[in-house]
Amino acid sequence: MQPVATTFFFYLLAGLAVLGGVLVITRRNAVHSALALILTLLSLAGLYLMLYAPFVAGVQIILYAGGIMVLFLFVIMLVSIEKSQKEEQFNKLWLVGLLAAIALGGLFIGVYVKGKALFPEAKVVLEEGNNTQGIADYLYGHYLFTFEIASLLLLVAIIGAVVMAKKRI
Amino acid sequence: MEALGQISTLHYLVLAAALFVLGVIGVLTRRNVVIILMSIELILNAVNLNLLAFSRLYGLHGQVFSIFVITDAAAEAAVGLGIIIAFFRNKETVNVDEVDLMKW
Amino acid sequence: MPDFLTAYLQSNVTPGEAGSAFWALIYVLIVFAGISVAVMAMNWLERKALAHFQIRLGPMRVGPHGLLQPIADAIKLLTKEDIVPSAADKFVFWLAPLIILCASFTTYIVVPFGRAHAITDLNIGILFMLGVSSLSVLGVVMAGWASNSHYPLLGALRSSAQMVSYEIAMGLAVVSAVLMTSLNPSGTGTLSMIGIVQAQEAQQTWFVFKFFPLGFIALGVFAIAMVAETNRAPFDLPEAESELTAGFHTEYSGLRWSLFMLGEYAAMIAVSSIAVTLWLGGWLRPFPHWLAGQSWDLVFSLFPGLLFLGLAAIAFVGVGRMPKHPYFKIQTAGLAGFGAVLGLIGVVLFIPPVRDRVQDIFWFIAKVAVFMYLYIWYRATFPRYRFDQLMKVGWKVLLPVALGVLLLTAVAGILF
Amino acid sequence: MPEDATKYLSHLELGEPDQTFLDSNELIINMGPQHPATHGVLRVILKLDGEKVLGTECVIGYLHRGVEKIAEHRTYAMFNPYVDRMDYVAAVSNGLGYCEAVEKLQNIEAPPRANYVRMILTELNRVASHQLWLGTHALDIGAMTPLFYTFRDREEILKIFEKYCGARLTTHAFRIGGCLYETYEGFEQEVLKFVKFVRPKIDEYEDLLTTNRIWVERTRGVGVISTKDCIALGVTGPVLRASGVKWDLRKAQPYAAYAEMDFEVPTGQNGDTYDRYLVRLAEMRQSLRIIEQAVEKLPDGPILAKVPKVLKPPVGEIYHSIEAPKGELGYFIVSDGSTQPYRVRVRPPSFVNLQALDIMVRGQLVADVIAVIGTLDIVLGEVDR
Repeated sequence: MQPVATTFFFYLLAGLAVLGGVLVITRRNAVHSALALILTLLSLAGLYLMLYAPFVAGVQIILYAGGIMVLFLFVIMLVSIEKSQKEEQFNKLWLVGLLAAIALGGLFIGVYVKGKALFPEAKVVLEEGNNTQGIADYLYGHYLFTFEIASLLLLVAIIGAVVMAKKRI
Repeated sequence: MEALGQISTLHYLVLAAALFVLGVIGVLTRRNVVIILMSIELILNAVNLNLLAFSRLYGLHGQVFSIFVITDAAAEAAVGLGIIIAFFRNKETVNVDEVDLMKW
Repeated sequence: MPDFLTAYLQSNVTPGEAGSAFWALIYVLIVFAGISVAVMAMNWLERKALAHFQIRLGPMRVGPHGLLQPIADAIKLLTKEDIVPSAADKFVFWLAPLIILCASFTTYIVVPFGRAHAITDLNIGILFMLGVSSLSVLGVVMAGWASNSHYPLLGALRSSAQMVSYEIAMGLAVVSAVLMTSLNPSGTGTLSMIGIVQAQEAQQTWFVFKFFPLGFIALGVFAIAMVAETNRAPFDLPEAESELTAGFHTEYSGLRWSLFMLGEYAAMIAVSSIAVTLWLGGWLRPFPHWLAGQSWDLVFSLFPGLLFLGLAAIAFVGVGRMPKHPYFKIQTAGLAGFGAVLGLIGVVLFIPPVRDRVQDIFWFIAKVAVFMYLYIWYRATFPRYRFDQLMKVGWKVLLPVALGVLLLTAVAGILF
Repeated sequence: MPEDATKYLSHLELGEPDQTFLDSNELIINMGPQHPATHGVLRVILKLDGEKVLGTECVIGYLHRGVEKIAEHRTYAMFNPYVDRMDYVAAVSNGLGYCEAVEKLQNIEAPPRANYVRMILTELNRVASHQLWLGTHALDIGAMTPLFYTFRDREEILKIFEKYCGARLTTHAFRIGGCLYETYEGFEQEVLKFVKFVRPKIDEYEDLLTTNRIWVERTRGVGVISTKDCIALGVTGPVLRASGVKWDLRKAQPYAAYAEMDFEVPTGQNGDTYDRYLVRLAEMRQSLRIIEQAVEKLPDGPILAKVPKVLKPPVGEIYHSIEAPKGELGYFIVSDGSTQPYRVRVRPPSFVNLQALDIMVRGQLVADVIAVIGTLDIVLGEVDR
């Protein structure tokens, strides 16, 4: 399936993603921030589809938007947001942080422009139809050990989260 | 630079860089720890976008790796939010710059 | 544009695969309109069937046998005052029903009503469906939070916890079905909705009967989890009227409330169609191999027409039983007209080209209808679970069973 | 004060609820008086830890009509209809209790035929009351269907009432000294027909619920109350019997003609909601047995004893109690020798049973509060009077 109107969709989704990103870091209300982040995540999922990564896009929607963000919303509702909304939103060093981040961004762009020639021009043919299968082959073959470590990480995270969040153990 | 009409890897990289910078700004400037965590998610997503953009050039490894990144993000969110809850329960605040004691 | 039409009629792939944006758009419109109508019909059917379970008659006043009741309801809901609580977060309050609605309607993009009758075929079809339908949790949480009131918030927390935990069992059950698609010589499975049905066709069995009883148990797990996922009785805690008044949509009224209902019913149909696609052979007619052959094909292809003729006959029986009072004249005429329309549709469905074209859609919808009836049946039969019991069922019963089925399916797949 | 008496005291310190769910261990929620599941206008203030109930406080009085006070300004006969308005789903029992109390005070004997008719109607009323309880209780727990089944069958009882005395709900069927109306033509057959009709229906309710997994899980082990607590709180009726005490006033101190009847007192062992459900169902069956026997033995004779036109009971006081569907219904009447009672005090079973709510739901979940309020079978008209 050939993507239609690639250019249009790229700019649309990229615009939405950046807009969401900006809203995440500027909103006073944490719930609004979370919603903006969901917008970013969903438009990134769209971009992943355009990058011939449908499986990652599906995982992105199911895990990020449907799972992690629900967790975020839960926690935001548990901690009172009325109080924190009235407080100062940015810390005292915000100017330094902003400048440092912008410098970092400039560095990135500079590197990209200078190092553009290093990218191979020819794209590897990614079969969309076999995408899931290819990922599975890598996951259970080449990256099996990493995969197991990731599962261990998740287990540790589950236990850690329970220990942290429980009132009385 | 290529024409705007042709979407190249560079476009994706610039977008990823933009999201990354936004995330860094969020982490460095915000006080609300929940929003800081969300900014970290932004950073991770920027990394993912990078990985996927490169996977179009170098094969599926990038996609596999982005799945690991998502796993990592899930673990980080769970533990991070757990810490926030524990922290909020004791301090009644979610501001990072009030976390200035080693114990409470 | 006759070539356009003939090209369409001869194509045997979905418009999405064919890359035909025009037909894809038409399909989107048809599917979305069809789902909306199906939700209204389901609304009427549920009220009627539930009423008959409970020795009542249900709606009888608006139109013959209350047939126009959904329309009356819709008009009422649309014209109601749209109340937004003053303490609510207006934007989120406005957004929440839309998210639920979009999440449940978007899933229909990959639902295969037939080989050529799907909007498109994604190769991550089932993953897409699960993912997008899981987004409706966000709408629930947002609705509960934005209402800025205790009961909706509690309801939202409950229902999101419920939906998130049942998603796991649901996903594992789905994986075991997907695993079954890989049981072919090449050893590659598929996540595509159409591919899954084709795998069942190629393996000459519906997955519900595959490795009996493994497929059956997996379907059972899914069927229970999907009831919980859509917040329906006996898992309708978020809307437990006797405890939380109406759960997360307590503060909603009028049009927004109806959007929630539309989303809920659309989600019910969506998950039912997942179950049908994965285990009950999707659009395949019953016994495609046992009762194979031209003549059996013909017999089974007559079913849609016969069904509509039967419905028309029921309508005409109803006309005969209408009270012979001038007051009921319009109602009687209306029912007769309705019966005539049904009969006409039935006759049209006998025309051979139409017959061949709609067969798969008919079987798909018939199978989904069974699940929809089950939803009503559950609601009439079961009391409501308590929250801790619900969690216990999800985590301590369904999850281990789904895991076990998955393991055994893998073992059986290697052995046989 | 006994040592564990504090157990029965429910004191919530009601302060401002905390700002968030998280930092507070306690959340105070107001259930009612317009909550759909509190059966009328009961208001329960719940102190919760998450979903767990730490304590409850019932706020009653929203339906207070001063029934006891009204009695002081009415003659004995004039007060009779008022008692029907207390437990309006079991109005016949209320009337029976009051009439018998006054008869005792005045030393009148109701004729045997009147006693039998009274018994038939009271037992019919018990069945009706239990049916209403079952339907609403099941609805609270989420089962919609039994409500319609029980109401269909309750309708038949109400029809008999209507035919007998013209009223369906607040019947005012009995008079002091017997019954005012002779039974109508075909009364016995109709009652027997009803008994025959309703027996399989009770089995039908059981089919719907008794072995229903979810029903059992929702009710078994929920709202347990021990025998000791029951007695300490004065809980009576099916709630007491479900806790294992074989105490039924119809057996313990027979009134009307119950001494001549052969029936059993069903009891439970665990004192949980499920046992109370079973006990009430068994009681419906026993009631049907009593009705059958009573119709069979229905004697001939006058239905109303000779009663003076104006009742002036001798100075004194009387306490008479009967077994109403919900428990012991007692009337304490003080007479100063005039035509009006000096004081009437009602011991309503719902009011006393409602006290048990607190210890029944402590440590349980919010959803169980609903189930327990349902299983106590309270009628707010009787609680508030």
